[in-house]
Amino acid sequence: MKESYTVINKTLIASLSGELDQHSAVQVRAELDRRIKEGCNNLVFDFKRLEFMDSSGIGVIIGRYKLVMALGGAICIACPKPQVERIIHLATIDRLIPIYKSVDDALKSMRGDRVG
Amino acid sequence: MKESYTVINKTLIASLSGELDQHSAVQVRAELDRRIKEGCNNLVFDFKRLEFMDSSGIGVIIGRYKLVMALGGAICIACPKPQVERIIHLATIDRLIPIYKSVDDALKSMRGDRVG
Amino acid sequence: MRLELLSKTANEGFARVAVAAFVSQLDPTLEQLAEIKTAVSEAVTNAIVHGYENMMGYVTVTAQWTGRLVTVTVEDKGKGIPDVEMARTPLFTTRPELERSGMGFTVMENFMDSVEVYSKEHQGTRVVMIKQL
Amino acid sequence: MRLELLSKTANEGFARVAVAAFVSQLDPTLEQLAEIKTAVSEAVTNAIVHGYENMMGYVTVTAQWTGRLVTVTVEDKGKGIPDVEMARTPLFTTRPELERSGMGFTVMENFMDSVEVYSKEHQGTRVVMIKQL
Ligand SMILES: Nc1ncnc2c1ncn2[C@@H]1O[C@H](COP(=O)(O)OP(=O)(O)O)[C@@H](O)[C@H]1O
Ligand SMILES: Nc1ncnc2c1ncn2[C@@H]1O[C@H](COP(=O)(O)OP(=O)(O)O)[C@@H](O)[C@H]1O
Repeated sequence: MKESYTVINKTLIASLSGELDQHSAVQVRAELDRRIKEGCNNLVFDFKRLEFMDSSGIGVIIGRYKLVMALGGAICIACPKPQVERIIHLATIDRLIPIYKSVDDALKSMRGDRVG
Repeated sequence: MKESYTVINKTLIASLSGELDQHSAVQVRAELDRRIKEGCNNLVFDFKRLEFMDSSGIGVIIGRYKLVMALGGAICIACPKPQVERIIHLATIDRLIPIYKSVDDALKSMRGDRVG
Repeated sequence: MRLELLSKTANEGFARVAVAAFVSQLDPTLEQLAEIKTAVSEAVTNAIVHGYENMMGYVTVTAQWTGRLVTVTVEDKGKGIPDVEMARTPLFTTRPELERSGMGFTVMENFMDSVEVYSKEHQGTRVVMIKQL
Repeated sequence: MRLELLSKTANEGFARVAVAAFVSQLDPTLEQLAEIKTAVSEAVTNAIVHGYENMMGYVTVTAQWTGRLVTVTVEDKGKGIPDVEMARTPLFTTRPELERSGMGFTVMENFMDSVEVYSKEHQGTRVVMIKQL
């Protein structure tokens, strides 16, 4: 699992690549929380390069959803691949969190929500 | 292991792709011998897409060397990748059988040897 | 094939790759392969995280087939599941502090044709998953 | 990790991939990984082709490391090697009819830092290979 982070205004774009399982979840979670608490109240999960996710990923997403909501921010997911999207649907996360086809679309929706 | 075969005059070009081990050697050997005996007395091993070879490949090459020599033909190897080339060097096959950087060079050398 | 692994989460990825490489001999579709990998990941993670908690032990993974019917088992000698029916309920988890989602068994059931769970407290758990390719 | 495989040549490729995936956790170079894959391929093929000849049996592959010192063992319960020193001689083979080249042990010795062979007739063979990454 490799991550890269970009901040645009107060929106954190977390680009995860590789495989998100319990092993990688531990480090990703810590890193995300640190950056969110440092002052990003919106979060975009960029899953373009995420090749695999199991239910550990659900835990990571829901945990960040709760944190971001508590901070009054917005959260969304961009470009999940089919295997990842299936897990997201199975866990019905898509009822809570919008999914976009591109990071750009995701960012536009954030700006609509609240100006970062 | 996938193979494709091309015949130019009496030269058989055997393009092997994938992994050559004892398992795949059995089928490759039978296929090669059938085609050689059908009237191709020259043989070019095209290893451009051969990703892996162990010492089973040495057996395949030396066996065909003997057959082709017995039929008065010529044999050579084209474009082995580093892993494959190391096995070839280790077995000192390159003292018996010329190695070329392209199938074209290999074919030219054949024409020099004898007109197919 | 039978694979024994130490109960370290670093081995989750390896277990997935190994089973996928083995099953690939049957030329499954990419989707079927992804389903098997995901189910294996869930079961192996459970053995490590729940079965052995923070202890060291061995997780055994086996895979075999008859025709195109693939059977994968994942077994641990860990603490066992006191109530399997409750454990299989979607969203049920005993490790919320690890942000486990309680969706592991649900994923296995959705991605495989059959999932059976044999477990005894203090003795361990064996999950048997079957899929027709 | 410990892997048990049926003595079918179709499993050679799988054994290579499994060990490579396991060792990948140490971030070896591509060349080191190719060397380990090749050595595993030789030892597993020998267990299947020579150890069990045409019989069915289990081949056990283990891999582990301390620091960056990787140990891989390949074991069969097959017919054993009557004279290990002679078997290790380059070009020596007892199966010329299968076009075995007699270069298997030579490849293992060249690609790994150390290769030890323990064998007893009618009991089996264990090859222990060590490589520093
Ligand atoms: N191998 C196991 N050993 C012990 N308990 C287990 C095992 N597998 C599952 N469980 C129990 O079943 C519960 C539900 O499992 P699961 O549906 O995979 O969700 P999660 O792993 O997210 O908790 C776990 O929280 C745990 O209490
Ligand atoms: N696992 C084994 N069981 C029994 N005999 C073996 C085993 N491995 C090697 N041998 C013997 O050692 C010989 C040399 O092995 P090797 O150098 O790998 O060459 P090859 O496999 O090409 O014959 C084999 O021909 C066989 O007689």
